Amino acid sequence: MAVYEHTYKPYAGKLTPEWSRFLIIPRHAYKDIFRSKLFTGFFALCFVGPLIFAIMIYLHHNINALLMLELRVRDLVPINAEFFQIFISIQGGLGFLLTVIIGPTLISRDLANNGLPLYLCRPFSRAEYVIGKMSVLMILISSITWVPGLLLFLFQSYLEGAGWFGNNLRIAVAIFLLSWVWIIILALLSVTISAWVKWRMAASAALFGLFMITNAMGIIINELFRTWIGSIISLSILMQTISDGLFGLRDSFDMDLNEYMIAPVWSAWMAFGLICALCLFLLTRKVRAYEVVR
Amino acid sequence: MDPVISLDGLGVKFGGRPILKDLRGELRGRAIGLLGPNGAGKTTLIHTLLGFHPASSGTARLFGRDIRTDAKSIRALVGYMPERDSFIADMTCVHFVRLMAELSGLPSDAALERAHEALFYVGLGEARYRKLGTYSLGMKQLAKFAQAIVHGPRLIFLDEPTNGLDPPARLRMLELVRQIRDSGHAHILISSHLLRDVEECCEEILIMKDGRIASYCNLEEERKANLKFLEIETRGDSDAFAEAVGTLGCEYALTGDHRIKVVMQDGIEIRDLYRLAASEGVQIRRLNYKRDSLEDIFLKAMEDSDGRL
Amino acid sequence: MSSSADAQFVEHASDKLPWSLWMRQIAAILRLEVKKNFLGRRAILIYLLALAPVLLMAAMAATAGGEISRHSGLAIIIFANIFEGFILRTVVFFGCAWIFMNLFRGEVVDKSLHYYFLAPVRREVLVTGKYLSGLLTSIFLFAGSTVGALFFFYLALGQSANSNYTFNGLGLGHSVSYISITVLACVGYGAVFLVVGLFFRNPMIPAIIIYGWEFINFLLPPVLKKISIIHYLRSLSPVPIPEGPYALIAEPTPAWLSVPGLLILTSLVIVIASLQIRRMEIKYGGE
Amino acid sequence: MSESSEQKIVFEGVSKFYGEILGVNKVNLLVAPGITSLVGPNGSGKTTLMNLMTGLIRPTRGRISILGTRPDQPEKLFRKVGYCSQYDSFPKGLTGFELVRSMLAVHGFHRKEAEPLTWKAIERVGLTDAAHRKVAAYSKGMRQRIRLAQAIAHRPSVMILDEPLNGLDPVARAETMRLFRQLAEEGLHLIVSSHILHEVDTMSDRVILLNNGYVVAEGEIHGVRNEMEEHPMQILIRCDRPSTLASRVFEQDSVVEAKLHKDRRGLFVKTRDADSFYLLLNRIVTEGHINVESVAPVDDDLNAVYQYLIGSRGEDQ
Repeated sequence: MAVYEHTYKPYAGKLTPEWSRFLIIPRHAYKDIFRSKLFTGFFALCFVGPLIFAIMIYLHHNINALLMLELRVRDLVPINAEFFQIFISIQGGLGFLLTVIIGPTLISRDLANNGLPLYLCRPFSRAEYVIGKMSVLMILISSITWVPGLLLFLFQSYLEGAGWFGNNLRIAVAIFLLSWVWIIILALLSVTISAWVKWRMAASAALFGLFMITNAMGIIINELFRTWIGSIISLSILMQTISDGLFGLRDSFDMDLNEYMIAPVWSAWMAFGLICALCLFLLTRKVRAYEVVR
Repeated sequence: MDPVISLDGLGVKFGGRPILKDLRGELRGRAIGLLGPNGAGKTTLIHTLLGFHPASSGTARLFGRDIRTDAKSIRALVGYMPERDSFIADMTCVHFVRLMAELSGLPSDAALERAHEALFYVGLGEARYRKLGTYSLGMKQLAKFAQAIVHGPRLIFLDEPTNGLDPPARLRMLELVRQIRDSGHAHILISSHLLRDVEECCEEILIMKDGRIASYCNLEEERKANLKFLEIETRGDSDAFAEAVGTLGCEYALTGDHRIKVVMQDGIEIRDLYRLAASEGVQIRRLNYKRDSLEDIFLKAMEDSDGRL
Repeated sequence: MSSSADAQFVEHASDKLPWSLWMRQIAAILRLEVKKNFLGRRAILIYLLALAPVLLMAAMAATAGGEISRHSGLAIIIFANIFEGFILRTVVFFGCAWIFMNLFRGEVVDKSLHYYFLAPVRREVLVTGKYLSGLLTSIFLFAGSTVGALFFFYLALGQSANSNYTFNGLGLGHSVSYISITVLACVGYGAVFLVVGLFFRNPMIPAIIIYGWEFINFLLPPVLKKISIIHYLRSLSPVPIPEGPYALIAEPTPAWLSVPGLLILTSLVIVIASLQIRRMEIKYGGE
Repeated sequence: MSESSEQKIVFEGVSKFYGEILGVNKVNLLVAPGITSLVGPNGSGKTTLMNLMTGLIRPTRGRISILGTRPDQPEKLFRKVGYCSQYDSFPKGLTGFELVRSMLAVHGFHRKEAEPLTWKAIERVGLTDAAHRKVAAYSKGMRQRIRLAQAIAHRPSVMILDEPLNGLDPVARAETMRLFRQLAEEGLHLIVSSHILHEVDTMSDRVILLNNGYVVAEGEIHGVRNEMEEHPMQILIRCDRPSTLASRVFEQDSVVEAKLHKDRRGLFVKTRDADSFYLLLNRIVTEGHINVESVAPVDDDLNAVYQYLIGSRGEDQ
């Protein structure tokens, strides 16, 4: 009989490349998140939109189908910049809901359980930690915004013919950039809130409230001072301004914005940059292995 | 060979207040006990070595790597068990330890293997499939310990590893530490308030006070240095026994009912005492050298460093 | 071991109700709690809330002053709307929710409630002390906020109109009413949220439900209307605001009824809180 | 109520369940003044027992009386009881001094009474220098001590202390134990829970052993040991030739077992007749084949009692 003694052994095997390690966090987070059937269902629903938009594009190019449904091309929504902008804003809205559901607990649970020293005592930096946490959201939201968006764009260019692709390349760029602006702002905001608000419900409410309150304040300021400053204070109007800028449209959502309320696009981008900087600053204050009490 | 930890004038300040002051020394022991009163800077020292706090002056090296420049590669070599309750929410223990291994760079499969190994090793049985939230304090300590060794580090920091453990769990923890020490694969630095725990598993002692090193010594050598005082507890006619000891030429003192302290003279052996006991019909119920116990070493270090106490 | 202080307490407790002891205890609780309410990290939110209407009115005064002063009649209605919609329904409601729910829930979250439970304090005294501290804080902040908003409103009305409206017209009376409504709102909402914070593990949801209830109040039949706080507060408003086309009109309750009504409701709620807290066990969850 | 129970802590058939989970079951206790230590594995019901005494939780069944007062009357109970709980948390933003003084104020003390009491308590736990620093900036040991100060400030006659030594450094441990002894000699009841058995051994007058919510033993430690007759005495003899010693000890019938120490430099001997064994040892050593380094009974302490009654299996594995 052989008896094997199980003693402490050092590890001598291979190591994973360092650049890829931040992906460990989303990988493990997904295991947890998709255990919830409700969430999985919701996530699946997020792909209904792309399907419907794909059908619309398809109908445009299929006379037989139109005949069968007794429709004419004229009756259909035209496929242009606005079409894709609507698509992205619907998907972006879903992305927001997604963020509200999973964003608040991302960092707060680690803080509440004092888990940060466990991450940071390993060859894993603060930046990797934050990027890892953000990528939980970034990957999910990407998969419902610009990824299907660009696929739709390619689908349309394939059906429409070569000329369309070249003429409308701006739309593709806009889809991609707008999605990323939206993704970054959602991920950063929710990770920041998560780092500062421990209580899950409060964090969700804060994220929700941030949009509501800034919007209300923005509108009030616009009305009172007859200015466009409010438009960049309101996160939702800010996003819309950037969206319009990217797609080359103007007040596309009929928000009844008066002429003076439309903020110049450069100011919107600046506000966006400021918000990101503020979030990063707040994050560095909170994401630490240890808090030093003086 | 490089020393495990070499301190080179290391100083750390928080908001201008110095916490660690000009620490110097080379630690080479397999198991090093880190002792000191509250606020002496023990935890700060560990955190600084892990790179959580920047050094404000001087530096330290672990296995020859500088903490200021090689923090990341140092962290690949160490395991850390924090003092406070630390875990990652809502996970089974295996999953938690595996995640920790992956963060240290182990591929997913190897991480799972090592996680089970580590948990087997610390003795968490079926409970490893349960969620950490349901764990008792002792089990959480074990899980924390498992995550500190899962990636096979060469140096393990244990901050108050026996804190809050009930007696059997404490014994098990100390046994594990001794096993790792004896395996020769890793060095261990243990910070603790329980002198007895440190005494049972450490070879070297680093005592800190007010952010300075008050004493650094080898426990075994310290103990050997002092083999003169004997403490004896007897049953029977102890006064007669004590007088008989006096006739040997040894100084003695009765320290209580049936307790005698004897200063051994050269040429006198323990056997001589037994001979007396046999002739007086006295039982020697307890007999041991009053060595410099760790407590004495500790108290001496506290006194030496500032004279008051 | 018994000190002289000990003996003194026993003597008090045995013969009659020890009012002076209770007063001292309430004062001690007040000192601790008011400090926490004002200086704690959680206070930042209520400062922001209290500041918001003042800033809003200040901004209005700074930019649109001239215009408003030309239509002072309209301005008064605008202010009444801002007062009800913004100050009362938003600032005071959420401010009180935050302050009063934190009185107990906050201490459970911080795991510090047992310090009070380990002192020889009647739990009723504890509830009273905590409630008063919340009241002090909320009234100071939100009545202050109302005063500030009014100040800038009058400033916006412009010099001439200002003195006219303020001193000769209804202005002074209106102001007094607005401030007293704010105070009453703190009293009423405070009591409600104190209890909510005691009963619910997660008070966010009941708070939202209450908000919803108060929000749809105008749709409710008159009987149901009476079980809400906003109804009584609205009845006191010096400038009636129409509730919109879908509202079911209920007779506004006269002041001599609505003020004591509110106070009775409040004391009822406080009694419930006292009963609840006598039965409360410290668990802090997750032990 | 009888005169004697006015001076004691009484548990009569007390059970506490959290839903279906057992806290403690059928506890009957009569605790006299002095230091009484609660010992047992984690989750054995020590904290539950303490929380029951202080009315933080209510018993499902049974009756508790603390020097004649029921725990559900906080306004009376806490005139005589101080509780240093295990919750390591504090009201926000206070200094150590403010914490103690303001809780005294909540007790109802006038300011001029409260201040000297506060200083006295802070002095007793040795925090005078740090009194005006924020509690949030205290180290773990200091937080432990300020909680202790808060519990003793109003001079209670019953002190309930849940792991009061946890996190204290060696010097503070010794000082705190000295303080406990001093309080016990003043006639206070001290109920202390601890995991560090050798400290419990030296400090307490009596021990209550808990396991799985049941009281499994109570009383004076060595008394408890002596009642466990079926366990023979175990003695460790450290010497240079333990195997030679082993062959000799079996001359005596009362020796039931001899076992080498792991490091082969000592021998564990189990005997039913310690007296005659020690006399035998005198003879063996005198003969001169063996050099003894030390002799000590192994299981005459709480550790052994714990091992026998609760076992080494500790927690739920």
